[in-house]
Amino acid sequence: MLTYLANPARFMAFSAWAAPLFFGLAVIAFAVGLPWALAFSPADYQQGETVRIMYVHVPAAWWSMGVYAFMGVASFVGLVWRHSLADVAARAAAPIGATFAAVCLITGSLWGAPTWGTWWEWDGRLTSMLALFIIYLGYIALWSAMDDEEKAARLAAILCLVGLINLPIIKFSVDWWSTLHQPASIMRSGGSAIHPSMLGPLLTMAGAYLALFAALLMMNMRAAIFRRRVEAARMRGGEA
Amino acid sequence: MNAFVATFRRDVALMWAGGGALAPLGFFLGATMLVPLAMGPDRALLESAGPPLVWIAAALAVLATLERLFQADLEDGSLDQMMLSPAPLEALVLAKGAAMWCVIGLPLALAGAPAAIALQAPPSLVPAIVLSLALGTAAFIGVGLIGAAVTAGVKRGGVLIALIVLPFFAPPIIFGSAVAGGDEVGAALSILAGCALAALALGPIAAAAALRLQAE
Amino acid sequence: MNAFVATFRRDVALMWAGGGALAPLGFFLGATMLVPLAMGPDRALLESAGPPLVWIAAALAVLATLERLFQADLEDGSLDQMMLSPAPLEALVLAKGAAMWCVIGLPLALAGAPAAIALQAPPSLVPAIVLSLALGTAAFIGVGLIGAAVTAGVKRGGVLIALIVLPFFAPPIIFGSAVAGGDEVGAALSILAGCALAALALGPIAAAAALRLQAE
Amino acid sequence: MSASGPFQDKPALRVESLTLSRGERILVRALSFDAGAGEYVEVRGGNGSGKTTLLRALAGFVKPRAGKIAVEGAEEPTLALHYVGHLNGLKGAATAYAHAQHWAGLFGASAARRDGALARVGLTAQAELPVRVLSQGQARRLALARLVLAPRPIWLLDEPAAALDARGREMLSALIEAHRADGGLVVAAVHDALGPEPSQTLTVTA
Amino acid sequence: MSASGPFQDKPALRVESLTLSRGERILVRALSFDAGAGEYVEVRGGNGSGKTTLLRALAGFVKPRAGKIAVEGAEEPTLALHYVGHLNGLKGAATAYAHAQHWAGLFGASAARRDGALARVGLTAQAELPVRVLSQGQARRLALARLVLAPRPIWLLDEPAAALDARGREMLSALIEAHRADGGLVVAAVHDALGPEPSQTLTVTA
Ligand code: HEM
Ligand SMILES: Nc1ncnc2c1ncn2[C@@H]1O[C@H](COP(=O)(O)OP(=O)(O)OP(=O)(O)O)[C@@H](O)[C@H]1O
Ligand SMILES: Nc1ncnc2c1ncn2[C@@H]1O[C@H](COP(=O)(O)OP(=O)(O)OP(=O)(O)O)[C@@H](O)[C@H]1O
Ligand SMILES: [Mg+2]
Ligand SMILES: [Mg+2]
Repeated sequence: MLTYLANPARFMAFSAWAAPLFFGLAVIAFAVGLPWALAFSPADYQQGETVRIMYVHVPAAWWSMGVYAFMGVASFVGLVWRHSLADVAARAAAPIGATFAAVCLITGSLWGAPTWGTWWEWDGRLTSMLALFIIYLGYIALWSAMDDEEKAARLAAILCLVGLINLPIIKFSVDWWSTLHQPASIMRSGGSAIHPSMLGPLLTMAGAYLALFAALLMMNMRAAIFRRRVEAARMRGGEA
Repeated sequence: MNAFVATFRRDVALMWAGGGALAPLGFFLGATMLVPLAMGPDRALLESAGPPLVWIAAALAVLATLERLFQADLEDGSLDQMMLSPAPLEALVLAKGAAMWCVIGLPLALAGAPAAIALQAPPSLVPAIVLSLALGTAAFIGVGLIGAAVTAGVKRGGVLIALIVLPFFAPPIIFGSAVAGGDEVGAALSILAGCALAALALGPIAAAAALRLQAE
Repeated sequence: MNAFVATFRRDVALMWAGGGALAPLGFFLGATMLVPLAMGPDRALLESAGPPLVWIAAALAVLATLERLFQADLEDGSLDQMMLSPAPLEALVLAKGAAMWCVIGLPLALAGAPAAIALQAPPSLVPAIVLSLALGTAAFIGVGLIGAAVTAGVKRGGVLIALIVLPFFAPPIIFGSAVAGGDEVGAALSILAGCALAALALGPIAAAAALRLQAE
Repeated sequence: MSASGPFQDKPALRVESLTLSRGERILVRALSFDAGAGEYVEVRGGNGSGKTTLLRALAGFVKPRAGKIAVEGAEEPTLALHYVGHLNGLKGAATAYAHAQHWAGLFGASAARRDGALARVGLTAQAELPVRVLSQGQARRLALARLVLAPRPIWLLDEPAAALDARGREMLSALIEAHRADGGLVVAAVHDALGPEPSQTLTVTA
Repeated sequence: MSASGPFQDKPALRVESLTLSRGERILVRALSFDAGAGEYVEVRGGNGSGKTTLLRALAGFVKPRAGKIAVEGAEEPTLALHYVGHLNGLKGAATAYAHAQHWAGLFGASAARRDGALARVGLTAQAELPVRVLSQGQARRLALARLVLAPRPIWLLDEPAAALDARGREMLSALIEAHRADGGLVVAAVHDALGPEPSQTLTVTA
């Protein structure tokens, strides 16, 4: 599948129908997930209604890390096999991942105010998540600071791979430091510790974020490929 | 090995001549002057804010030197010559990092001793603070090599470097300040040593890969 | 006048392309992250240490850009051309300072607004804080021009500049923090304006004199 | 008719017993010469003999240790001259066109001249490239574009043909000839003859 | 007997249908050539035609867009060659002697060679000056000292005579002849003939 799509022409043909499809899926999943999460799921016996922020917060946290992992894979492929489509994919994913990270940070602090009594605390998880956000910003800034796209792609890929170290730190920060933040309750060895009535809307929202990511990623990639083609055509015109 | 030593020696000489050893002095004076100015004359506040200042000074001194570390080599053609050496580029990058540590990291770590005493840290903690600073600056430099190499082609990349390396400066700062605070000194020191080792192992490899691209 | 505008425009373009606009964001995020990390999670401490952070970030962002301001012009031969312009060198130096203020000082001042709010300054103080930062960065830059010109011939003069200009950064920082603290805002602002005016009047003259010597 | 032309003020350089030094070393000792409108003066000498130092002194950058340099027919000497030295005075991140634009402002040149200058030195195709990617010779041509861009009577050129190809050198020597015909004055430090017949040759031996 | 001499491994460059580009622009298209011990190859072409790009590709700095470059008789190509490009690779704050010392370490040269190199390029008197104050031609000579300092079979020279005076150019052509006699191989991009008779001439036209 991936090797098949690695050809830009085939990718363009595939994404021409896949991007709208994923977009549609995202819309449906949000249409189901949001009301379910915000209105029909039970309030928490401890946290009350504020628990509903979770359905926005947790998927954003998961996918901000997921997107970074995806960029890591794409960067590795771009660096080792010099595959330009992988470079395009990594670059196109970054702003989406940065947005997810921002959503996680913002909803996290909104949630923190009522439950912990503070917007922000320099605990391990919060700090490492902020670090992820800044790594995203640095990655994007590096891309835009250079005008030679090929070089920019390779350098950004190196940076992205180095930044992968942060992912396990985020994941395990709650276990390594005793902190304010909740330890893993859904994805942990020994089964999930969350009530099924909350798990349903949560997973739906996670699916919605994923579909949205896939749709936006393909749209960004298509735009980048179009821009490249136009530039190449202009260069060829300039030479003649 | 020869090439490593030659690179190390030249970089030490150049940084020294360029005022490298002034870094701790300058930043130290600057920080101990600026911060109280900005914070007002509250002694208690200063005393708790004090030890972290050395860490911030260390991070900033490393940051200030990073921008030109490889950019100068790229602009004057020295990088080409480094790539023609029998020594692997990784080793030469490590030599430059080692030189930077000797001229900037080590003096800063030593400056940590008077700083800690001036800010009335318990004397028994002073060796640990100096050691933590020595390890922390090594970690900063290891990570910084990557940032410097990746941005070597960008003019006035100083701010870009800051953005790129700061997230990686966080762990050493967190554990370093823990040492200054006196909690779980042993554990914090071994984590710092781990950070420094990891940064010094990874840094030269990633930086050398980036520099090979810069030379194109 | 034309030469002033031309120099201003080119410097704005070059600094912008070199990540100038990122400076406030980068340093700001950096400093606001580093300091609490180093100081540990003591909230009371942070809140009193907070507002001065904006000032320190501003001083450091200016400092970081100063090093290469004239050094680059000296190394690539642009300084020779500046001296052949019908406009006096002082005016061109001022143009470079103005460009720096627009690309670095102004965004930093604006970044002061959210920063002040985040650190729970009273909303009524926010305009005064932004204004004080705008004046303060102008003063920093005026003084900084001199430091940058005097050290233009020195490689890696970054630390040297810091040593030279930091004492002169003290007055704006003192009065600027007074504004953030809310005491005697009016008086502090007019003193800040005085500092900025004096620095911008003196800076270009002294800097131009130093640059004429550098070109020899 | 070489001394007629657009430079009504008839530029002239008068140098009297000029002594120049670098560090403790004296490079030029008691040099005197006069050069007027339409002249082309070649400065010769081995590596490190002091050609660059002499030109920089004529430009007013280096202060003489003794002696006098006078620029006649110009109120402000620095406004009467162009200096193209070993360093091109370029910024890698800016395009060639941005440089032309900047210099037009810096030296007070008209928009028409600005737009013609790049074509004159053969950089039309490179106008929108950042200077960083230009080849060595292209960068040199861009530095020479300053001469065309803002008309000034005295040109001080330090190895102006460095890195130029054969066509570039022809272009340069045509520029110099045209400048002389306009009543300008050219002083160039060279290792090889540039082409135009020098009206006098100064030899620097340190 | 040109192929005898200290380079027992008889260096040879084999270039096969090499294509090089900068940005989107193709500079060298399907170039093939062979050069062996004792040869002197001149690369010709106008400003911006791609000479520098070609030499940097031969040095291994620029990755070819297509085609192959093989260095025979050397295990590690980068250890078989010297590159002297437009940039001299010097640090202004260090002395000429400090540079020789640094390169001796970097390239693994003996102390005797290190001390002879500066004299060979005529910089004995300047050995203790910081490079910042050297004249343009003196700096170029210092860069050329690398060739003498560490013997390597392949020399890639990009306008090596830039800024050299007449004696400097003689010295350079003597260096090249001696290197050929030792069985070395020289590839030089030039605008003017350097002196030695080229065994082949490559013309780059982009
Ligand atoms: C700015 C503040 C916050 C940040 C940066 C943040 C970050 C994160 C991250 C990165 C995860 C994903 C962890 C993983 O998958 O292993 C996560 C999950 C989670 N967060 Fe937060 N969080 C913040 C505030 C909060 C607050 C205030 C609460 C509630 C009191 C909260 C509750 C949760 C829960 C319940 C999970 C799911 C844990 C699991 O089952 O894996 N977070 N958060
Ligand atoms: N501080 C110093 N001490 C001693 N000698 C110095 C000092 N500064 C410069 N020099 C010498 O002064 C001379 C400067 O020469 P200059 O650059 O004018 O030469 P040039 O004729 O232009 O040479 P080139 O043809 O190589 O460009 C050089 O020989 C240099 O070594
Ligand atoms: N990104 C880019 N886009 C378009 N053209 C480029 C780009 N980068 C470089 N070039 C062009 O590629 C060429 C590089 O040429 P190179 O430096 O190899 O020339 P050269 O033959 O060495 O010239 P010179 O004699 O002037 O040194 C130049 O014409 C330059 O303008
Ligand atoms: Mg000279
Ligand atoms: Mg070239």
